[in-house]
Amino acid sequence: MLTRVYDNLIVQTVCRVMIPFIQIYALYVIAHGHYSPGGGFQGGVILTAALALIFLAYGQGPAIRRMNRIQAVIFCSIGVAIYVGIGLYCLLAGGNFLDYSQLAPLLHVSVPRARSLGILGVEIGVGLAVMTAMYSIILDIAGQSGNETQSTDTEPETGPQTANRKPDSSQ
Amino acid sequence: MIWQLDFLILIFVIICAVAAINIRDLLSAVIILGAFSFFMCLLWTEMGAIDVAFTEASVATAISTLLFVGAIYKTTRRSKD
Amino acid sequence: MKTVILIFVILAGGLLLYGTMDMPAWGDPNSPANTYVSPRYIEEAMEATETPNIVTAVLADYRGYDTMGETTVIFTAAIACALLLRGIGSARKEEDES
Amino acid sequence: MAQQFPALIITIPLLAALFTVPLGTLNRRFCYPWLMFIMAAVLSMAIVICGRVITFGPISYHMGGWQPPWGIEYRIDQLNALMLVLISGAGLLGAIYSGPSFKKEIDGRQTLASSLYLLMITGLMGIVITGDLFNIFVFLEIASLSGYGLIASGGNDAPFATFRYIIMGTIGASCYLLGVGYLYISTGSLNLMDLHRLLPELYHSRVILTAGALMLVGIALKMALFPLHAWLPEAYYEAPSAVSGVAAPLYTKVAGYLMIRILYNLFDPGFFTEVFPITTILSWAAVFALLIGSIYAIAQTDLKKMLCYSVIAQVGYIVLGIALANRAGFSGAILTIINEVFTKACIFMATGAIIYRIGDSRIEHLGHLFRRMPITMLAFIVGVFSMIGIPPTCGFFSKLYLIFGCVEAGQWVFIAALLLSTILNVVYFFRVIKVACFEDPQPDYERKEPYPEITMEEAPIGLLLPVVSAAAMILITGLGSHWIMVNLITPIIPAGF
Amino acid sequence: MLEHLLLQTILIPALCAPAVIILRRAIGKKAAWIARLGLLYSTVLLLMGCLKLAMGGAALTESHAFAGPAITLDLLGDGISLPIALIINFLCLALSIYADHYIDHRIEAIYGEVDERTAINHYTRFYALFLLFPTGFMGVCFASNLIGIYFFLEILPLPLYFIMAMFGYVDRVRVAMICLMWAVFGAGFFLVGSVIVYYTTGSFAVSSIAAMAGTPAARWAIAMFLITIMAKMAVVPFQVWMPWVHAEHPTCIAGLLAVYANVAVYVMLRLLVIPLPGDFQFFATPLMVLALITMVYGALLTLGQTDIKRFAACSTISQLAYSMLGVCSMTQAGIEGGMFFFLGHIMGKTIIFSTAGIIVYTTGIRDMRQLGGLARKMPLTTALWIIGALGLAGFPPMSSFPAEWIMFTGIFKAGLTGSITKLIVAIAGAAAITLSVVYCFRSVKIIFFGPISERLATDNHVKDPPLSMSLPLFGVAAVAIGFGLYPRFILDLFHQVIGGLPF
Amino acid sequence: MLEFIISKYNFWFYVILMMIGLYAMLAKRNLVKKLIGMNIFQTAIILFYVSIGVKAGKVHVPIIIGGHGTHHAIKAADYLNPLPHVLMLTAIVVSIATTGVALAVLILIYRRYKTLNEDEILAIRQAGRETGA
Repeated sequence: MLTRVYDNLIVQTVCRVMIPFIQIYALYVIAHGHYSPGGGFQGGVILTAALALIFLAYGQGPAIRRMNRIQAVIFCSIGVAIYVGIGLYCLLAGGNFLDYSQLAPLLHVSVPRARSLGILGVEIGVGLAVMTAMYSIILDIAGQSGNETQSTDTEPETGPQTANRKPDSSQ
Repeated sequence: MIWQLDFLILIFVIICAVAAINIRDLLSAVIILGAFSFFMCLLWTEMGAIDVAFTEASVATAISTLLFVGAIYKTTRRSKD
Repeated sequence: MKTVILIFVILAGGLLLYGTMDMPAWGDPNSPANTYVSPRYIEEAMEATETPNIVTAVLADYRGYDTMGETTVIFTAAIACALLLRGIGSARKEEDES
Repeated sequence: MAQQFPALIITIPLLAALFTVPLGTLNRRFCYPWLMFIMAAVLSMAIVICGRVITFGPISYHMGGWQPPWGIEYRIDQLNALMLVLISGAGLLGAIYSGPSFKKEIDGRQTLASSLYLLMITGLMGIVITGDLFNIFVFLEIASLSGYGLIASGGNDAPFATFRYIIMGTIGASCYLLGVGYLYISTGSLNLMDLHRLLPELYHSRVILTAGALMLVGIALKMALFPLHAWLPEAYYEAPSAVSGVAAPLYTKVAGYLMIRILYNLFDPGFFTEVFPITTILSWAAVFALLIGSIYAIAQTDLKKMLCYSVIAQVGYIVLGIALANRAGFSGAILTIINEVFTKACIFMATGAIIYRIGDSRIEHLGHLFRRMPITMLAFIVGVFSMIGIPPTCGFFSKLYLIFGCVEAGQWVFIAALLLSTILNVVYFFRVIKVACFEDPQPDYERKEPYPEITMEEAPIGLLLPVVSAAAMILITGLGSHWIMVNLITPIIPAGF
Repeated sequence: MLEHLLLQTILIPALCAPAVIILRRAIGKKAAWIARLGLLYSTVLLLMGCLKLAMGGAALTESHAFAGPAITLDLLGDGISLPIALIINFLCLALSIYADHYIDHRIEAIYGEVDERTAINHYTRFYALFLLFPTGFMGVCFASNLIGIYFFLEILPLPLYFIMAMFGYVDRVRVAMICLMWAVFGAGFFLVGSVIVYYTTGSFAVSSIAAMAGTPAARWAIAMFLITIMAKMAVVPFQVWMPWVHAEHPTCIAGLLAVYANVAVYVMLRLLVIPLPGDFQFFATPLMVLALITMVYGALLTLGQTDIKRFAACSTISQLAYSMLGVCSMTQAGIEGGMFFFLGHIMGKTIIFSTAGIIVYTTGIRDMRQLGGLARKMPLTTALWIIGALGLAGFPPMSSFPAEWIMFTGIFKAGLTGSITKLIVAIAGAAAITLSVVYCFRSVKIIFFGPISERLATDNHVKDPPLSMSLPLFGVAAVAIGFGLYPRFILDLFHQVIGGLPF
Repeated sequence: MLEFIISKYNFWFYVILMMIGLYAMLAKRNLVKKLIGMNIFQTAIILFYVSIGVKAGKVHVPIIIGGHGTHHAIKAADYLNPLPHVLMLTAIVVSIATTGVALAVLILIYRRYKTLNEDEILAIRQAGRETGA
């Protein structure tokens, strides 16, 4: 469906050039969220955009090779777990849940700095979670599903694009 | 915040919204929805909510439209109303 | 049917418009929303969190719990889509393929 | 550590939901014991919290160490604690139930379903534990989204039913969010206790009136109160048994809890009875709900569909109790919530067990069921007694208090409606019992040849245990209703009743 | 042991019921002995309570937290409730012994040859359900607030429904449903009545009903309660369910069904006559007329029956009306007599119905016309039937004789001194007794004397039943005769309460 | 009068927008149209919230000027109210998540009924029920 345009060289080349920049910009958005508009969520979405671009330009196969559906969901859980884990660390260190000031002794910094770093930590978690979650949703909704008949198990990804997979694999 | 500009964008927003729900071709409707979101971003930037605008720009105009388009490709783009 | 819904919608809109009549004027800097809770964020955030972007400070620290919920919402949506559109547990097969 | 339980009780199921996916990727079979283990841990924490609240009074927990109203506050009084115990209790039952049920109905997708199940419990508990209006919205959405996913994974028509549910649920949540926005614009605060302090000065502002109305409409949509109920029967009917066995008891009751919070904790009780008499509308809607729900239930030929309509009727009971706005009515509403959680869990899960064995739940196919599945049916009958309000069960006491509430309010019509609905309950439930227990009764007392051989084929233990425990809980809460009244309900009756 | 005596009598059967079910695997049929021993224990308790009261003790009162601080379970054991509870409990005990063989027979008849395990399941299920009866009856007798009474009245139809639907006779499931619907219908009105009382007096206590005397609400409350009571007692407009239900249930609960219907007269006395004599006066005369109609109607119906169980069933309609007549007469003697007749009737009905059960058990025949000449083959059964028939007809050695005597003299005296209606009612009622005498003796003649049919004469199964069936009935007969010869014990106890009434 | 309109018109527009969304959700028979309506509906609410936070006059966006290391007194009146923005970030995420799940459900519906028109789906189901019974 969305994966028909495999042989569009221009699109693919542009994407290959663009994607690293998009990703760097996304990381900047995440990291610079303290000082400018942005943060984990926006950055994560831009990272998704990069992945989605692969998906759009090269088709589903290459995209899945970068990160498959299971990995996406697992990374998403890791992203949320980073957030919750920071909160829980604060709790175990003696403060309340998400009380970043408890990070200060660990990081040997002042309390406001610790809060700032705590915010950065959770933003990274959010970024990871949002990127992978959005990617997973896009794969599920826009991608070829091997599960047309709601069978109990997924068949391997089949369909017309299997023929196109070989040229892609050289990418 | 200039209220005339604000007013103008709001009018555009409304036009987009009405168009989005009235166009019979779903793909066009979704694209117009993207335009709607874009005008919304503009409005919010103008109101000073840059973070919200940034998010709306990245989510609604990009991801949301992508999801809609993907779903429409998988189903049908015809609509009776 | 559509007329009924239209009338209903117009009535609901009327109710909402009625509600807006007593609202503080748009952009009033002295409205309760702008004077009760949020000033403290603006005044204190920089000192307490060393984060100039107050939105980020509030988002991830003061109301960090909301943001955790928000991330969970996204996670939930991902899981729900996955549950509906793929048979998971077939991880091995998909790995073979990639 | 125990003072950190309010945070842990949310984060532990959440973390568990996150780890379910990797765990299930390793081996799908790990999910089921993991789910049960986590739910058991959550239940024990909920009980500890409840005990602490009963002994030491309400707990206030500040997220991130920020003072409310700047940070998010958890404020746990007896009502929250009770709801936590109920949710985690029903959650544990559902977790035990989910093993065989998921295996049969959505085999191959247990990992994601288990994860989603834990998220649903997280969301529901998050709604009841928090004292911040926006935070309620966030967790409402977690609960709703996981509910959509789980319900849509059910039978053939499930997706379409879910789609309607999504539309209505989103309107409901958005109305709620808008109401919160209206409150925020006129007060500047989002904290429930803080708003309770600020609001009385503004009672005559139209913004506040609209805000109250919007939030109530939103919640009424979420709880499927009478004119807004259309999405519910279909959605719960199509859901997998384990899901309907947890969603039916919990979602509407959590919405009922929210309604109590908004009517009597956010606003003063006097506001909705005098300044803005919405309770009158609510009580009439409730009366219609309980009559129309029962009548629709009679019209059904399918047991599960019938139960779905009885959910609508039961929502009527809860809302009626809340809207009566007096001590007895309020106690009755909370007792109904308690009773309904276990009753609905019991009968929905029993129905699920029947479907597991019989294949469907059309009433005419249930013959000889009492001999085929005696334990399930026994539990089912206990649940039915509780629905009807027959003495030793909790349903009797809740109905009794509702009637007191009507008396205190001087509403004789409501009493008549309650009694009528009781009779309707008897009609539709005993139809099932009749078929299940005494199918083809022999007209001849001299009958000599035995009945056709029917072997007992009880549901697997994973389905049976939750059903039986729910039935036991119905009896225990019934017999312990005095304790519940004294320790949990009396302290939270709003001042002004 | 005597501490919380009233609560014990309510709780012990309720606790025995699950014990029976749980222990059935371990001890099999012996589980029924748990029920019997429990009932024996509570009977002894009640007897001690009665004796204490008879020796001048004060009435027993207890209060137990029930559901929240607002609602308590108040119990009152006074001169009326204790002896009634004693007799009912004793009947339960006797029937629990009687039921042993009978229920085996029913299981065999209904479910055919079943394996041991299923048979024991059915058997213990019966006993577990059976035990709910004494719980409910004791509760109705002792509860002294309306919610308590409602609570126990609601419990009672349940064992009835299930026992009937599991072990009854023809078309038993439908009949059970009829019975249940009537009970729910009645209970609803009872609840409305209680709520009216609560609304006007602010309390559910029976003692506070008196506070609403003379108000218009009182009449409404009485009307509501009366609908319940009449539905339960099968007074004429509400009598439809009684012949069905009474004829088709297993006879081992027949006596209890008679109690189930008749205990309403006790409720009427407790809730209406004692607290609100003035307001009840308005209803008394129509009720007496209704009672009279029911008496005659029931008696005629009985005369027309050929089915041995329907015979007993229809006679119940007539007999129930006697006690109602007595209570509605609003005279001390009438009430005492009416209540005493209630006791005599339930004992007589237990005997006659259970004997009918024995006949069905041994011969398998329900049609009286096919029976006859059984006296030679079944002498003990014949004796039992005759004792029961004497009880129904109100003949001397039985307790119903002094009951009718006291009741009718009371009404007669009231009629002579005042209202002419009462005089007419008394005369008509006394005349109606002759009808019951006729049907009683006719039944004795048809069943036990005359020519014996070929089949019965040669059938070796037709003989006196095992002692476990007849002995408890003889026990009941002995008690009935004992009270007939020495009615003072009960009447004195009644008088402690009724003697204080302002008639 | 003009002042009144200027002080309120933003709220009115949000109401109009919301009603457009609500109408689409209830009256449109095509399920995708319903979803589009849902998006408009939610966006309208976000617009309302953002409007709450606006302060007239010369105020800054809620990012402290001078960035790191600023120590001059920060006046609340100089900056926009950040709280509604924070809330709305969450609301946007919720909105996209709901859309995602709804679209997934939509695909399932299409797989089963081969149409996205509500009336047609109802008709198919009715027919199925009659043949099934």
